[in-house]
Amino acid sequence: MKEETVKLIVILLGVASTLGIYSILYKENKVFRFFEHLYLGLAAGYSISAAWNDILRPQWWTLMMIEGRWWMLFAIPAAMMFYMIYSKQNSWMSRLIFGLFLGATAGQTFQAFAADYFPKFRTAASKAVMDLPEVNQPGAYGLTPFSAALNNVLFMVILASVMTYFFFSFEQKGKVIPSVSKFGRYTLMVAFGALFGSTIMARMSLLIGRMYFLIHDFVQVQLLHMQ
Amino acid sequence: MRIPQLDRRVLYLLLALVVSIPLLVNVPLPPPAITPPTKSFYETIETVSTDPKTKDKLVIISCNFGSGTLAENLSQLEATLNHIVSKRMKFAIFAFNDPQGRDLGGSTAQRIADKAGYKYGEDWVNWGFRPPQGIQSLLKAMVNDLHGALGTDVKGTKLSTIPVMANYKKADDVGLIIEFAAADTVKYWVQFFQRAGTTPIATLFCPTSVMANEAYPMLETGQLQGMLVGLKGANEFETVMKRPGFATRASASLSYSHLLIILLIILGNVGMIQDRKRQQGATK
Amino acid sequence: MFQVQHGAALYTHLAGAAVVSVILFFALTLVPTKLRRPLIMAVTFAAGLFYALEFFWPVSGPESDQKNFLTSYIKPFSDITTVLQSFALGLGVYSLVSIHLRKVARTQSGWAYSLVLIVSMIVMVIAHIGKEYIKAPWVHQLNEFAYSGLMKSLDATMFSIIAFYIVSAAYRAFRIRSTEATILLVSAGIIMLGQVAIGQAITNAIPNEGLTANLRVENMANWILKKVNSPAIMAIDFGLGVGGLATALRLWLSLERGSYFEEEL
Amino acid sequence: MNHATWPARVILIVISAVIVWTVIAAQRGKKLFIRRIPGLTAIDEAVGRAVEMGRGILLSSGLGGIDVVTLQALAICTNIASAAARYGTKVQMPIYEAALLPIAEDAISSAYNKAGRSDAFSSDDVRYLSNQQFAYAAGVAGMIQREQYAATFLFGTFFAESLIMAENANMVGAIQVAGTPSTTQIPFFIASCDYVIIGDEYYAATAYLTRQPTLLGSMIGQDRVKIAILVTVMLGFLLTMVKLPLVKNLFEDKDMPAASYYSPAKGGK
Repeated sequence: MKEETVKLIVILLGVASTLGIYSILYKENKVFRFFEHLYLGLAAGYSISAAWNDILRPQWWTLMMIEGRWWMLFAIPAAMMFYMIYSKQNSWMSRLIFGLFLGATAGQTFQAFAADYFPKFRTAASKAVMDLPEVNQPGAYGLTPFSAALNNVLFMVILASVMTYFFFSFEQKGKVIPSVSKFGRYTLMVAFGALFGSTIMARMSLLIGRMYFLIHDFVQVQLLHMQ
Repeated sequence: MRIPQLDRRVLYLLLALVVSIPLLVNVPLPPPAITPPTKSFYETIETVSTDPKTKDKLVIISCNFGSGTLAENLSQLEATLNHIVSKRMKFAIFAFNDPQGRDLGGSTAQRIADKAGYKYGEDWVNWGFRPPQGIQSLLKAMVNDLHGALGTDVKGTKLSTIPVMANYKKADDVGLIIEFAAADTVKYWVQFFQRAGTTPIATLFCPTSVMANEAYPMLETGQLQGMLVGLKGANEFETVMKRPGFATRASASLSYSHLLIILLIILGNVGMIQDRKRQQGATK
Repeated sequence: MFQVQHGAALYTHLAGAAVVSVILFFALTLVPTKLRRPLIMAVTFAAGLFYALEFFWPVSGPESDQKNFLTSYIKPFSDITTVLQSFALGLGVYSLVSIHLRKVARTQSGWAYSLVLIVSMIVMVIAHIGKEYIKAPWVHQLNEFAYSGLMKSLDATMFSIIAFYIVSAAYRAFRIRSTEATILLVSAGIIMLGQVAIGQAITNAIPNEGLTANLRVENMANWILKKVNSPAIMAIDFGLGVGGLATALRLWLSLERGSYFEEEL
Repeated sequence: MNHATWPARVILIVISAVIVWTVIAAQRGKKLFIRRIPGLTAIDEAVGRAVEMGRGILLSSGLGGIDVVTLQALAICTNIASAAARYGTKVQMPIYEAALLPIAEDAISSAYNKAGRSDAFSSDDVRYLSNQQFAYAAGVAGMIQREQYAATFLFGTFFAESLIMAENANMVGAIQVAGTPSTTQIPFFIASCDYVIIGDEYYAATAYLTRQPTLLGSMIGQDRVKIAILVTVMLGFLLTMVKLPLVKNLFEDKDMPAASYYSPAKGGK
């Protein structure tokens, strides 16, 4: 097959699968079902290939068979334990290997917690109301020392009220706590609205990418031979 | 006039039209405002590329995205690489989240490098893809020994024999990390690499716009020095550099699709209020 | 004992390891019921302890290369866990294939789709693993069709379909029904306007300096994202972080109770 | 932070000790209180609706591997499954990560056992779909459209596919409850689900549903830690006002000489 023919088929397959998947927007139908199953099959095949190409071959097979680290063979009985789940008497052995994974994940949490949250604690704890470094920074349009301090106070207020909203160990009664936590809930809604609004852009960008493929790569280049 | 509630299929059709038309014909659009993250992104590259301490160091271009987020990440990558090569900085392509990142990053870099007269192996290198599962330990190992930890480049050549890598052996030889990502992969650089050497390495982030939200606090904490937010950031960056590209064209589609959504929300609310009034009228 | 071997010696060592594996595996099946749970607990604890100790144990060495007695084992250990996890993929593939093969064998309704699934899986495996070993052009072309033509487009299309769903979700949900819904709508609206050039144009007339700059829509959007969004998200994160740490501790120390953790083994 | 600093050692060990202590105290029978969490009562409501309508329930534990978040999701799903099994309603659970499949199968089948309906469990109902994000989403969307579930429960780690699943379920009129620690996806769940469990309500969910002492104890411990964090951060804020960077320094990446922890900040950064 010529290079161009391959390229043309690749584009045609791309167009077919794009339209096939989009057809679910109208309603569930046979074309979508076909592409859905095709997709699941390809994805399974891809996972198998990726597991071999990217992990098992370089990190296991090559080390064992070519570099001669014969003890890598012990990975097989260890991995076999996963499959013992299907044995009636010995399904407990699968828990042994899960235990290894659970333990390892749990053990890494200490470092992850320190690395993720300590900088955040640091930021929150060092919000200043005087001598604000950010006032003189480029990009701080119209930021006066007063408004910068106000922003930092607001930061603490929001942080505290949202955290209060998530305290579970006592009934949220009285005068202060319910209104603080209500304010927390409202600021959460502002945050979620903001997240929604800013995500729209990302999703539209994806659609633009796809439409560009249909319009440019397929219609303009392949059908109309425009460049 | 009574406004009916629209069927979801009508919404879908309207959206498809609004997105495609600006891609077919030129639709006028005002230039974007340059936001602070973009500004500091640009300024960080300026500083790193002129500061005598960092200008000869390596730039790591970490491409952790696939074809799914091509419109956003690729336009960011193109705009940024154009800037990096215009500063004559040496760079390395790297990927650890999606093998597609290695190919997309590699081919884009090749195209831009060819245009700029960069030679593979002398001015830039592609480290290739490493599986995400082992990335934490890999980055930890890379801190002291880039050559040993990474082994070979994408073509299987030992890094220690590639000329461009001769002077870049550990984290201290890296001047800038730029992460292009569809996920929060920048945290690995921040957690395990950025501050592991003697001086912190300037780190820039080019996320899809959705990932940007989680990254804003990192701009505040100083873990990130700048950020291009999605296609919008790329468009702003193209505007700053006065080099319009794909991002500029696509942002017309972007603008009008947002306008459509806002109109639809307004219509939906007006319709709802009308319905409510009518119901009240009926009960009277 | 653990020395690299080559040639014939490698194969005898591999055979030896295989024999030892079988014996060990068999020995495990003989572990009495009473000892099973403690064994699982011990393995879980040990695996966690490895990472915890590596993190907590004092380190020495030059500033940029601080390590303790466990640091150099981190990479091999994580490599091994990655390898083991890849082996588990077989469980999924087995589940998927057995469900669909059964459908095909019994020609249940929709069996043709199941056949499509199985065939496309096989094609992808041949193409994608094959391209690493077979140099013939047809393998390369098959991989182009299956991977670049179909898989990549399907991925990108499925991702982009969210754009349509986001419109219907916004249309339906953003109504001024309650205070909370209204807040959500206003905040989303400002961000949307502030993010695109056409929205920014609304307030382009306002100077971008001094106090009035605050009225520009992109500055409002930015203010919401930086000053309201960040502390709110940070507060959620603190709770999630502590919750995650607590769950990790319960798992690590086998404190967890409940059906899965208390069943007879 | 690659290795713990001295403050990190102390802080992490104290946090852990507080949590483990309350867990053990609760296991020994100490009475503990947690307040009502509104979103969680919705779970029973949704199961009830599915029973009334006589259609199935979809459970998804999201895109996580064997990790803390996903195991938590599995715990919630197990509870829902056993409630559903009691009323004889069918539960289906598509799985993303292969290694999770046997754990999930085990957990769901033991939930059926607990409800005394082990006969109703079919291992096809807990099935592996794909470990590719959007293939999984396409598969779930197809399942939802064909099976027309009455209720869907989405718990666990989610990314962009959250909206694909939630909107498709919305189309077929399912009542939906979702909960995720992936903060970025919460707005989409709010837009298309009936009830959303936010933030660490996620970790409170199983405690609230099962009233298990272990989990209640853990919740109380977590709450104490959170209060301590808030107080510490507030204290840091106040100390920063008088230019004492003590709290900030505790969370620095690198150890510093003991004396400099409470020395006044040097001017500027």
